[in-house]
Parts: sequence; C-alpha cells; structure tokens
Amino acid sequence: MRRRSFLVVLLGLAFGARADPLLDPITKGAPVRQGRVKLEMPLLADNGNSVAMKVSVESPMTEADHVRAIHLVSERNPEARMASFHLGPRAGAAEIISRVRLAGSQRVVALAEMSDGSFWMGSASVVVTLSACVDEMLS
Amino acid sequence: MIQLTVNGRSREVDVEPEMPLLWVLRDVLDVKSPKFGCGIAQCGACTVHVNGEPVRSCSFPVSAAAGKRVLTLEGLAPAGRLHPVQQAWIEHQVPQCGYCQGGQILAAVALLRKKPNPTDKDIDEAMTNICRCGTYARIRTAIHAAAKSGKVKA
Amino acid sequence: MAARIQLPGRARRGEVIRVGILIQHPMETGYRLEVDGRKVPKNVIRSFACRYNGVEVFRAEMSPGIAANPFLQFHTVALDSGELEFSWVDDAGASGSAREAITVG
Amino acid sequence: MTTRREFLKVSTALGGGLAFGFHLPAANAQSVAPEINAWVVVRPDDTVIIRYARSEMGQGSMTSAAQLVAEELECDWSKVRVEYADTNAHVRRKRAWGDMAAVGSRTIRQSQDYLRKAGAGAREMLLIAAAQGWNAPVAECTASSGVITHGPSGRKTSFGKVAGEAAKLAPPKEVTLKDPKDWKIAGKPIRRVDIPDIVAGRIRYGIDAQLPGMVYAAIAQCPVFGGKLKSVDAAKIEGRRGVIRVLPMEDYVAVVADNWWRAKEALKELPIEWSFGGNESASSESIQQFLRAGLDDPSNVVVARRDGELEQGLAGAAKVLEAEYFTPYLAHATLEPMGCTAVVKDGRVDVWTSTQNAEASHATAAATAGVPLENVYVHRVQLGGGFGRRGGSQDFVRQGVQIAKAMGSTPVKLLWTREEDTQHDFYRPLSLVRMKAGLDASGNPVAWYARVSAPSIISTLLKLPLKEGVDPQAVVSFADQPYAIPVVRVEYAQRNPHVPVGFWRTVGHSQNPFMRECFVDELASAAGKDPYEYRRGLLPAATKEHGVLEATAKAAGWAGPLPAGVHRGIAVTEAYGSYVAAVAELAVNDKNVVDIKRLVLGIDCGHVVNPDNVVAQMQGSAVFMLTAMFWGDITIKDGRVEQSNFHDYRMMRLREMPKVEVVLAPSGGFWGGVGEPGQAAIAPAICNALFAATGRRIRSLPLKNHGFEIA
Repeated sequence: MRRRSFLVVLLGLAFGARADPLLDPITKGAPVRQGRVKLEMPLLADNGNSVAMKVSVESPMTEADHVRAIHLVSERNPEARMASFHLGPRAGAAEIISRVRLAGSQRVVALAEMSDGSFWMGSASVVVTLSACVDEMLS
Repeated sequence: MIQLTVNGRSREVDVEPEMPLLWVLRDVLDVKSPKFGCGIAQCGACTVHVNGEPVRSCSFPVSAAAGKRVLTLEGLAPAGRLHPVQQAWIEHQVPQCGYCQGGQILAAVALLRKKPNPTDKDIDEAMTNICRCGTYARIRTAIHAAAKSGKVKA
Repeated sequence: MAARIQLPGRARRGEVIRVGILIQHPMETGYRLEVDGRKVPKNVIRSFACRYNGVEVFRAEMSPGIAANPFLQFHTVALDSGELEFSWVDDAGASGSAREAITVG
Repeated sequence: MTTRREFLKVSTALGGGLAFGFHLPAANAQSVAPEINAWVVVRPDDTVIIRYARSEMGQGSMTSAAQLVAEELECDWSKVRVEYADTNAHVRRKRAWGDMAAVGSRTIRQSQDYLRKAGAGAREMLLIAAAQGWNAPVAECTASSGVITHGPSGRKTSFGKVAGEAAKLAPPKEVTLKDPKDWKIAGKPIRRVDIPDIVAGRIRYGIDAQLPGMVYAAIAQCPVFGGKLKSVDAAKIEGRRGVIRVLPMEDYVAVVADNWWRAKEALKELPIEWSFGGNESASSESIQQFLRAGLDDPSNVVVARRDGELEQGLAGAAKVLEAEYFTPYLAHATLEPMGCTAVVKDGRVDVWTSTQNAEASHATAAATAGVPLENVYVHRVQLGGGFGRRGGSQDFVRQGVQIAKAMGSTPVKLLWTREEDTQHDFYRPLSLVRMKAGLDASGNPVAWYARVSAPSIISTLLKLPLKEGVDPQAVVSFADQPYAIPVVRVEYAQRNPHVPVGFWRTVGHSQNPFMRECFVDELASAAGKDPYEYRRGLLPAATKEHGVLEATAKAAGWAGPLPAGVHRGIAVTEAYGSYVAAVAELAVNDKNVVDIKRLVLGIDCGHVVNPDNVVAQMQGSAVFMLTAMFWGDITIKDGRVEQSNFHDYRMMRLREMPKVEVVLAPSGGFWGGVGEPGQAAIAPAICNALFAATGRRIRSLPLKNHGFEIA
C-alpha cells in the first residue's frame, strides 16, 4: 500500500470509525474515532528538522477514565511511528509538548488510547517549505 | 555639503566626498533605479549619466559629481513619455528579471547619442553591462530598432 | 548526556504540575553520511521514563521522528515532597539520568 | 507588481496603531473590490485583478500564469492587472493560494490546472449572476472579452456590473476547460505585464525596500563553511561616522549603520576571529580525492538502475569504452545579491526580500522572530534573478529578521556584498562520473555503466531520507537514459564535502546530460556512425527525445554543407518534464579561440503558454550555460571559496553572444517546464562540435581549463 495514500477511508465501519493501514499496527484493526484529540502543529515549517508539536486529549484522567497512551504517527517519515507516550491517571493531564522531525511536507496523526480500550485521533498537516523544491519528485 | 542636480532637481547631501554616487543616490536621495551588482565597476547595473556621460556610479565618488547633472532611469522619461530606447525595450520585450536593464538602457542612450546609427561592432564595444538572464540578443535588436526609429535626438 | 529540567520548586498537594526536560542528543536518523560516504549509524533515545519517588508516572518511546536535543513536556500530579528521577537509553546502549527535588504541601 | 506606491502605503500602515493580542488582525493589503475567488477580483470599472502567488524572477510566469486564468475567464486582457497574493492572507486562509514556490520550472505546469479552473469557475459565477439579474436561464448567456450577452434578447452587461452579486455565489462544482487549440490569450506571445514598470524604473526589488527610520546592515560570515564566530573587536570601528552597532551572531557578524556603504566600509576595518571548525585545510584537490574514492569504493555505494547483468553484457561486447567526466562547483551569481529588509515591532514581523518562495520566507521569518505565522507579512517584490538560490535555504531572511530583532523595533535592511554572495552560496554540486559501454560488432551499445560520485543536495540541504539511498538529482540523465540499451547499471556514491550545495538553475540536468551525451558521442565515433543518426537509431521512435532531436536536426540542416572549418555537434535529453535538443556549429582557430557560428535549440514542452517567453528563456539559457561551460569554476583553498566577484568569476558579455535559433516543437498532451530545460543540451552539443573540430574529447568543464576561449 503506497504510504502516501494511507488516507484510504473504508467507510462501511460502524459509528464513523475507520480502519487505517498506518494505524493498524497500533490499533490491531480496532475502530478509531475522530475527536477528543487535538494535535497542534504550525501550518508552515521553514525546515523539517525541528517542528513544534503539542498534543492534548480531553479526559478526566481519573483511575476509571484516563488516557493510557498517545501515539504520534507520520505519513512520510521512514519510521511511521514517531513516538509513543505512556501516561495513566498519575499524569493528571493528557498534554504533551515536544519538537518533531518531518521528512518533507506531510500529515501527522495523533492517536490516543483510552483506559476503556477505545481509540481516538486528531491530525495536522504541515508544509515544510524548504523541501518545496523536491516534494513532488520525492513523493 | 555637496550639491548636484539629480533628474533636474538640485539636491544637497552631507556625506563623505569619497562615498560612491550610487549609494548617495540610493540610500540618501532614495533614487532606486541604479542598482548594486558588484561594487567594482564590473557589471554596470549602477550606470547613470553624469553631464551626459555614462558612469558606473558604484565606483564614482560623489565629490566628482559635485555641481553636475546626474540622470537616472527615472529621469529618462519624466513626463511619462518614454525615450525611444525605452519604447524599443518594450517593443522587443527585452527584459527578463529587469535588474540590469536600467543600466543597459542608459548605456544604450549614451551610445546612440554618440553614434546615432551604431554598427554591431559599436554595440559590442559600448554595451559591456552584465545581464545574468542573458537578454543580449534582444538588447542588440532593440538598439538597432531605436536607431532606425530616427527619434533619437543627438 | 546533559539534560535541563523545568519543574516548579514547590507545589500544592493534588496540583497537576508541568514537567519539562531537554536532553542533549543528536538523535541520529541513520540516513546521514560521513564525508567519505559511510553511514552514520542510527542512534536515538529509544526509551525515556520519569519516576516520582520511585513510581513511574510517564514513559516515552521515541524514534528519529523526534528532533535532535529532544524536548519533552508532560504533566504529573504533585502528591508528596521528594524527587523526580529521569532515565533514558539510546540505540548505542548509552544511558543517561537526572533527578530534581520537589516540595509539596 | 510592487511599485513605489506600495512601499509608501505599507510603511505608513506600520506607523498605525496595531491591536495587541495573540493574532494580529490582517492589514488587508489586498484590493477591496469583489473577490470572485482567490484568483480573480473584478472591480466595478471592469478592471480584472488576477492574483499571482509565486515569484517573478524573469522567467515570465507572472504573465503566463495570468494568461491561463484570463483564457478561461473570457475577460478583456487589456483590463487585466496582476497582483501578488498576500502571504498573511494566505496563512490566515489556510494556504488559499497553494504552493508559492517558483522552483523546478514547475510554476506553470504545477498550477496550470487549478489556474484554468479558477478562471472558468469565476466566469460561470459571473454568468449566473448576470442570468439571475435578467431572470434568464444561464445557458442562454455567453461571456466574451469581459462582456456578458443574453443571446435571445441581445441584452448585454459587463463583468464589473455583476461582480458584486457573483462574489456571493457558491463556486461551481464542475467546470470544463477549453481545448488548447481554441486558446485566444493563452498560447499567444502576450507582452509581459512587468516590463513597462522595469523600463520606467518603477519596479521594486528586495534591495529597494525603503522605510522611515530604516538602518542598514552589512555582514561577514565565517569564510570557512561551518565555522563559528569566536570574537570581534567592535571598539575598533564604533567611532566611525554613521556606525550604530556591531552585532556578533553565532555564525556571522553584522555592522549596522545609517547607510549601507558606511556599514560595509566599517565592516572591512573590523577585526574578526573565527573558529573555523575543522574544514580550514580542505581544498579542491582534497575534495577531488574524496570524489575519486567514491568512484573506486566497493562499499558505501547504492544502485540507482539495474537492467540485466553488467559483467555479462560487457563480456559479450566486441569493444568496451571507458571514460571519466567531471563538472565543478558553480555559483548562482544572481545580479541582485542576497538581502532582506525586516522590522519586528509589537509582535508583528514585516519582511521585504527577493525570494523564490514567499511561503518559505514567511515560515523562516516566523520561526526566527518566534511569532505566530499570522503575525508575519512578507511583502512581494520582483527578484533580481533567482536561478534556485532563492528557492531553497532562506538564510538571508533568517539573518535579516535576527538583526531586526536585535535592533528593537527599528527597520533594518541587510544587504550582502558581491563577495559575500559569491563566497557563501549553495553551489551547484561538483560531480565525478565513470562510464563504461560495450558495443557490439556493428557499434550498437549492448551494455552501459555509470558510477556517479557526487554530493547529495537532498541529504545535506534538505536533510531528507533517500529512497534506497539514491539522490534522484545526482543520477538523473544516467538512471533515466532513454537509449535502447539492453544492459544498464547505474551506481551512486554519495560524497558530501563541507562545501554547501543547493539547487542551481537546471540542477542535475546542468551537468549530467553534458557527461552522458558526450560519452554517447564517443560511442558514435567508435561505431564510425554519424552522431545524429546514431542517436536517432537508439531512441525508440515514440519517445519525445526522438521527436525533438529530429525537429532540431532538421531546423539546423544537420546533414547540409558547412563552410570550411565549421563543425557540428548534437545532443538530446529530457529535463524538467520537457525534451530538448541542441545543434552547435562552430570553428576553432589554432589559438583555441572558439567562434560559435550558430546554436539551434529545440524544445518540446508539451503546451506553450507564451511562445515569445519560451524563446526568451531558451536565449537566456544559452548565455547562462555558455558562461558556465567556458569559465564557471568555484575552487576551494584553505576551506574557503577563492572566487569573490565578477573579475574572477567571469560572466558572458553581449559581444560574446552567438546566433541562437529556437525551435518550438510542442507535441501536446503534457506540460513540461521552461525555465530550466533550455540549458540541458547546450554543453554537450558544443563539446561534441569541439571534438569534430579538434579531435579532442572534452571530459571536464570549464573549457578555460583546456585552453579554450570564446571569440
């Protein structure tokens, strides 16, 4: 499956969830719902070496209902799994800030794994302007 | 204080006498058509006329222009009526990026004033300004056209 | 591997505090070459953990997708005074650690 | 176009009260007439403003892009004005204008579809608005030259009258585009919209930015690439007239003064100490050894193309040829040196700079100043040449904004000297290539091998991963060579000396076709065949290379008689989605002075949007390549570039311009680039003609190193 077209949306699944080849290694095919996850990245990044990233997930972060993990998945980097952050109730808030490396303009997905086993996702698209000159050639 | 007339207007500047005319025009008098390309009189993008003579203003001290008439591209067609060389430049679509063209036009105007009907050899010798985009063929054609138009006053 | 930590020196019991850490590490991607063409081997901080008085409160697995000199900011609930201990290991097997005291109450 | 008026208007806006807050409100520099869509604004007086998002650096795309919109819009071209898209509005409207880069000769071919659809969509909305006004079915209404006519009743109205209503309509989902054979504006030699301002001296370049209270900066960067600033003795020059400040930065030092000449002169007197960083002993010779090691190294090499088994292919050949080719580092030498004017005030950043990618300058300015993208305004200006230097790294914007930030809220104009521009470029990479070919008894190649040892722009400048370690630019023309050869093996040894490399007009196609097409000429000679017939025989008839080769050879009268002492050379290649061929006719006297009689350049770029502009780009490409192939040579000593200005980095002059004939052979059905392909076949054609004239094979450039001079 060409990495670039990972956004193939297999509709037919219940309650708007969809399987996604890039996320399957993490979700093992479980449904992923849009929402509760906010991934903030700049619309433009002058180069892909160090791009600001903030991900936050709506959750009471209690023993009974909390975010177990947040996974960052890249559409175009050689290693799709950029990072996995493991939280749990002691975190108190599901919000991570870091700086990521993008191999060219692409879409990044933040996948949240809840204590009830459900998956939620948010995403952001970043244009890396330095590589604008070869984006087409390398895609 | 140094006095000089720029495009018909008398100006006074308080600068070092050795300051190049180019930078007095650009940074002190805000006359922007002469361009900086090399600073060692190699490229000609800074060409202006001083008392009718083409000069590479990046290497021409302002003191040498004291009391003289300086003409830049802005002054070539003050009332908007283009000089025949400017008309030929448009007619033959000479410029590409345009950065060198002010200097090219002023060099051509000076050439036609001395030789109203220049041969290719005359053009070769007079037109030594660098054009990095490579518009040379059209510069040559436009100069011949301007000469033939007969509108170039000596 | 040096690290700089941001932590409120004092916190109220039950307060959710912000913890920041910046670790000096090239996070080699594995696709950079030396001048003579030899590949610079991939070397990133693979795992990072934060323990609060011995209890793991945060863990991260990273890849070359995290920028050089990785910066991480996460949260934890301030329970009692003591110490936050940070530890990490990279692909080359080198490990690093840092600790910072915290006063709660 | 940006003219004097725009500068004054913007500078006064800076003085106005700017609301505080995380995102600053957009100062709408855009016109206020009804915007039909992002690309088309129509004023009540019927003036049509067509927006241009990319950069105009002489390649003529500002005009040809507008021709494509106007064609489908069915407007009156004489009423068209072209206006730049504003980068602040662009960011606030989530990149409404898409890609702003003018790079890779893709300005037209990458945007032609959405530009034409924008024109057609706007036309439909104007038609619907008119039809609604007349209560008539839109099918009965037609638009032509800005006038809408209701067929049955004969009623007429103009775009300007219905624009207000049209702007409120939803854009149509589907639009059909005209067949290029029906074009009335596109495809025609329309005069460039920016030439009148150029000729009158009204046009403004980045260097021309002028703001109230502006100060000027000149900089010196570490002469050895990668070095850092160690110390500077500011006291030495602080007393000089007009000097305001000395700013030591990590990898450069800036002198700020009340005019640029004083800043530059003071900088010359400033004692600076650098920590060179370890590359200070590198030289052209040591770099050559690195590349040579890449040719011979059995490991640290990747395969870029592999058809069949090379050893068997060569073993079965009647004759095997081998040759090594070399092309040097080259500088861009845009006539306008690098520079950037910037002001950082109340959390807002305004930038004036000649850039090939306003979006890249925008992103760099935001990152450098540490402000949100919504608080940055990149003001659009004409470029005094780009040629790739201004499309990749935005180093000059980073520096300009850094200095502006250090100067409080005072506007600063940074300008590089020519020396700084020549010695701190991102150079066209050098490349050392070994080629082998096995010919059968009748001289046809049965096996072809190429090993490229060269730096990778994509790895070093863009820091991107390479598929299987292959840099497409480094192996282009070898890995995709079009000749019907059963066994082909192309290898790539990436070798990255400390000299920064970047995109130089035509990039890999500025050097690799020279090496390939000269080697093919060697094969033709070994086979005892005519260089044109040999190529034609090896190029499958359906290939575009075959077509443009024939058209060019025919126009040049390849087989025809030649005056005594005049010899021909030929070459063909794909480049940037187009297909080019060149025939050179020249004579060489006993003092190796080369008199180029005629250069015939053919190009098949699929569709031609402005034929006169394509001809201009081909003529310009000839000058650009002749300059490079006769004298272009950036050499390294003590880790730094030896050349500094036009006295030792020579540019071709008007008197050296040969006769250039351009053959437009568009075969339709695709969209090829125009700004860069024109250079690709020139060097091999001339070097093959030099072989025909002197019997000497030219296997490295520049020609001056072989004692050749141009007449």
